[in-house]
Amino acid sequence: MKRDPLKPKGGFYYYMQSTSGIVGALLLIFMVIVSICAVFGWLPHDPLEQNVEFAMQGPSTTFWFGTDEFGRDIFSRSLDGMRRSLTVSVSAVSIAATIGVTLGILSGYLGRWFDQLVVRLSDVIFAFPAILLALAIVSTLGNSWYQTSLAIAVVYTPIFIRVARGPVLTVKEMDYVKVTRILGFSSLRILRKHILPNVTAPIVVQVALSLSWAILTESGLSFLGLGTQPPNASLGLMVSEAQSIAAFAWWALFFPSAFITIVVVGLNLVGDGLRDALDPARRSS
Amino acid sequence: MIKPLLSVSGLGISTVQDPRTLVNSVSFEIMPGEAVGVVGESGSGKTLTALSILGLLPRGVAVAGGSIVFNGTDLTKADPETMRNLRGSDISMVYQDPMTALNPVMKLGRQLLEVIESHEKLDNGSVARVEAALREVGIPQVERAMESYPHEFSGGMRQRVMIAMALLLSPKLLIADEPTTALDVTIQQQILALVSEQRRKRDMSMLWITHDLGVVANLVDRLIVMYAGNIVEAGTVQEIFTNPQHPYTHGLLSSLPSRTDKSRKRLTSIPGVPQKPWLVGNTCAFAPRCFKATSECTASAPKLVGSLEKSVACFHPMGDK
Amino acid sequence: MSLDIINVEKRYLNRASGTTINALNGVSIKVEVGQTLGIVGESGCGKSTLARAVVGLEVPSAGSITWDGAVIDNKAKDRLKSHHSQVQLVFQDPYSSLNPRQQIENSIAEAIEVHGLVAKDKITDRVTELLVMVGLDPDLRNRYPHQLSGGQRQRVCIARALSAEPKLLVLDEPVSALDVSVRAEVMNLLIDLRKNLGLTYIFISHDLAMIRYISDVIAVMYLGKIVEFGTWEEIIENPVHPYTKALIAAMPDHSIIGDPTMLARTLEGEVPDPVNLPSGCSFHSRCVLAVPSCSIIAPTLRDISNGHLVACSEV
Amino acid sequence: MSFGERTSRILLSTPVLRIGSIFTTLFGISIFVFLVLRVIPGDSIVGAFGIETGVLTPEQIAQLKIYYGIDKSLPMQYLSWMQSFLTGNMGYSYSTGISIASLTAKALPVTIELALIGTILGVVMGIAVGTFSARKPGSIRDFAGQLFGLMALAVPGFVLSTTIVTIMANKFHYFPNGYEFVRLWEDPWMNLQQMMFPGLVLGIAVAAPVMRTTRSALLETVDKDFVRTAIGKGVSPRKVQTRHILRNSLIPIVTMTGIQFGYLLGGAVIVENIFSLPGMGRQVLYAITRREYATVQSSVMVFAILFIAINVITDLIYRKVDPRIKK
Repeated sequence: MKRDPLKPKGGFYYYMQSTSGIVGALLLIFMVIVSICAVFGWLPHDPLEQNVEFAMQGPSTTFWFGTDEFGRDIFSRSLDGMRRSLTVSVSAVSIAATIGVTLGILSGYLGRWFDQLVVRLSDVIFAFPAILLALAIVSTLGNSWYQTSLAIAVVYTPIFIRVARGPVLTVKEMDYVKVTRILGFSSLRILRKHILPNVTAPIVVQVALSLSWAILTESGLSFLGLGTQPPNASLGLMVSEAQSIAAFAWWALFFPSAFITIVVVGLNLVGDGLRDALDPARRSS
Repeated sequence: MIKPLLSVSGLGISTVQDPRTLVNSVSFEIMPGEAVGVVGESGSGKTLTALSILGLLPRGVAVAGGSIVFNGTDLTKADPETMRNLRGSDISMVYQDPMTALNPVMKLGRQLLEVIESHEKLDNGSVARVEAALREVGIPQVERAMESYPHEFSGGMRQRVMIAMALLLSPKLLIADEPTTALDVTIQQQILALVSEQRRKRDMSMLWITHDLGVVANLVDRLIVMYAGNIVEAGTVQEIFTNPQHPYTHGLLSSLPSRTDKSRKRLTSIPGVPQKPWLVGNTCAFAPRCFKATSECTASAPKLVGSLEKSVACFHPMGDK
Repeated sequence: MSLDIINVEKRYLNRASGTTINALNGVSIKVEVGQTLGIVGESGCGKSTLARAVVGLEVPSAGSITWDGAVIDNKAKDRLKSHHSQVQLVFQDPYSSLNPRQQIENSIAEAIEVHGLVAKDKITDRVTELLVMVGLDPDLRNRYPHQLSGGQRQRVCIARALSAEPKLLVLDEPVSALDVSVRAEVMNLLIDLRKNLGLTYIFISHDLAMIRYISDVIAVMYLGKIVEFGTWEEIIENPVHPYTKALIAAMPDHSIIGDPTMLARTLEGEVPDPVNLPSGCSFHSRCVLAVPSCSIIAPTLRDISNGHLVACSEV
Repeated sequence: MSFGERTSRILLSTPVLRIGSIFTTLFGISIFVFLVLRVIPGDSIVGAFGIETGVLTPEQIAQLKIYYGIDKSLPMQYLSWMQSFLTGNMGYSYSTGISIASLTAKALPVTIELALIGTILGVVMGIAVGTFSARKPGSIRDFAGQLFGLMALAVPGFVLSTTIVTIMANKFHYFPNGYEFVRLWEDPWMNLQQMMFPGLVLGIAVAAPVMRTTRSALLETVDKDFVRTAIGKGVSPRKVQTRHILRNSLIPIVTMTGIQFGYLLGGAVIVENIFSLPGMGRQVLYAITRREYATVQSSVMVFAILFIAINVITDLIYRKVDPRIKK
């Protein structure tokens, strides 16, 4: 089928022009497949099964990533841990993005006292280092996966408020939005048809970046013992547990660390790719 | 015979990647003490032509051919140090947007002193020299201005500072790239008056880039008309305004409302939109919009022929009145 | 039917510096239906603020603007709605006045749809009609703004304004952002539309040549006030106010060549800051005719002959 | 209007507004901290003892509530917390009975020193790598620089710290933190050795965003009109680079550094625990695991005040770097 030369090229076309975007997407697809395997239990070993007989074995054909001090399979545990990290991060970012973007757009569009209130509130939350605030909230909420998600969501909501509000303030002042007011359109229509489509780009980029931060925060919490609890597997917790044996069993430290790094790198690259693809200024005509 | 101060011949400018022609084989000369205007719409290549003289083309754009000879030196082949010595001393430039052309975090006095510092040694008299230059362009309270930052000045005042900076080392050639476009009409007139007064006093050559025919009508001696990267017509102001030969020049002049015309007759307009220079090919760039175009016009590109007083690149010029 | 602007003032509070900007300082003017009012002045004279107030984008701090007797302020929601369809604005910059993610067909059709101006199945035809009316090929309907030239975009903006079937069109520097060679076409289009549709125009520009070409009456603004008003012939041929004279003298003109006196300075200094308005006549600081009393008494507009108004005590 | 008048008017209005807004933010923070840590857990006696309230008799509970000051209404609780916080003792730690203020006085300097070392290392690395990358965009060195930035962003601090501790302690038998923590004024050399690795870990975390900001700011500034003006007046390339390009790029770099210094305080929680540094981060974590909410509450508040203070300092530097910001 021939492409209509007049039809503007979509974001996907520009995304595929970016090397970092493609590499990032591949890394991410890999991690998602890994998590799906864990969801359905397609793992070579039970991630919780202890077997002292096989403790602290190096990577082999049976135990691809080796075993830990209890003889648990690190490969299976890493996959399961990735699933947990992604579950928590995706839920946290979904909540944060939904609430943050809604508040941000409304506060940018409505202005006045509502804007003042929202901006002040987000300033308050901004004044805490992310992990510390998450830590404080988890310590009171509890540390099941949804409570952790909620804590991380609170931490990242203001970022979405800011990311959505800024462009709304700019777009609101554009002549094409003023025209819609002169033409007598309703606020709802102006928001939906003229403002929203023109502010999505930075929000989409932010989703990718926030996911990477959320994963780092979640694994940080688990590392400190305030996220996923033993004996369940979590990447941060696995690194924490590996501290004492890392000198003799490098694999126990290396593989979970590599998983975190790969997924964060992947998300950052995807963020870069999206930014390049969605920013009209970077699309050279 | 007097030798030209600046002689541009066959100058081509194009993008570096997937070469696209932006300026195509442009040739003109500027005599000592002469003021030449370059008129063209956006995308005609007038600004790039001006920037290429000082080697200030933006990233990704480069001279693709031809020569720019200034005082016997070919600037397209000059080494970086020669160019650096030339800039700001023998040739200086005033830019279009006075709001962005000055360093926002440097005091104005420093920015002017930097010109002297780059070409001579700073000494006790340097500050006095800069102050005198600022006074000459009509900056009030010069001592205070020296200590000010650009954002504390209006657009008109900043453009005066830019002119003071350009004239500081008495250049032989001043290049002005639409320096009044961003200004109000009354301020524009102040700047025009200032520049023409300074030019006469210093017997300096000038190259004035503009899209506004009205601005150069009383400012320059000769005019070059550019369209889609090509010179379509050149000649004295008198010739171009009273007897335009190229259909584009003719069309442009008759599309402008004039204040002496009491009848308010319908403006003649040029149909279509300006062509992109890289899409022109070996044809007359104006042919698609020209009422006189024939098959000849799309078969090959017309050459600029004629004298210094009057030359045109057209197969079917308008003819004398 | 007429547009009546009575003693309109507009002040903005600059929150960052805590200062008040005086954008409009008592503007009164009447535009009869079918007339074209040209408003000329330099940046900061308040001409764009006035334009936005006329279409209801700004609420005057004092005074009133009525169209056909109906007040334009954003409290009266219903009136505003009827007002919307009667008074439309075309902005200066055709690049920022079209939604980059909306096909031009939808840009033009939206108001017709929302206000139900024609039957649903007739909308496509109406859009075609509007595109033809502004001299655009109807095949361009599926394009996006970035695929059009500046002149084409401005035509789309005009078509969109016309889609609401306005009676009064406010044109805020409609050709300033366009290439010189396409300005004439758009100007001619505006003149044709005025004739064919019986429109009333407010044409705002800093370019006296354009104002002179299209206007019936011209108002000259300086620092938020009208300093001179009259028919176009009177203002251009027989200007009285020293500012109008300076403005005309400063206007570049290609029809006068090789005349170095054209480069004589006509006006010294710059426009004062609208935060601290000069006392008395706001032009006195730059005026060649100024006498001491000018800095004390603010002159009001007075009729010097057949509706030629001027605000100056020394002429 | 003259410059003088304008400046004086702004001087009158802006700082007053700014100080006012700082205090409203601090007030909001205190309420937020109070709500998160006092209301949500419902009953901090459960927390304090780690037992179900059912085990205690109602009289015991009532006594304990009076003891901890949580028998009063919420606003009263808030006021009594604020009173103790503002008068300086910040309340008492349940388990040790030491005033939280004296705990904080010991811990805070450690965290500030750590954050300062991390920021300095990070800014130096970040600007160096960013400049190195921006010199030739798209080249191999740019790729290497960007890869460094990406890895610094993606490798979590706790992974880096654990790796360093493992390698240093087990392969080189080097334990600068193995003994008692030594303060800077007691033995600067030992202190710096103890601070070096945690500082480096935090520095790498700071370096990543600083590097990215530096690179993009430099690339953006190169194309600015005033750079062309500088070249056009014959300024030497080296001076164009330093006076015009780098000087203007400093503005976003300063902003980014300020933000990162704040986030470092969060990173300190993790790093202090791994390297056994007795700073605020360890104090908070210790309090959380012991469920000493009063300590958590006051410590978190201290973090927030620190964060605001850094914002104010950044703002002051920012005004120095950019004359366009109204003083």
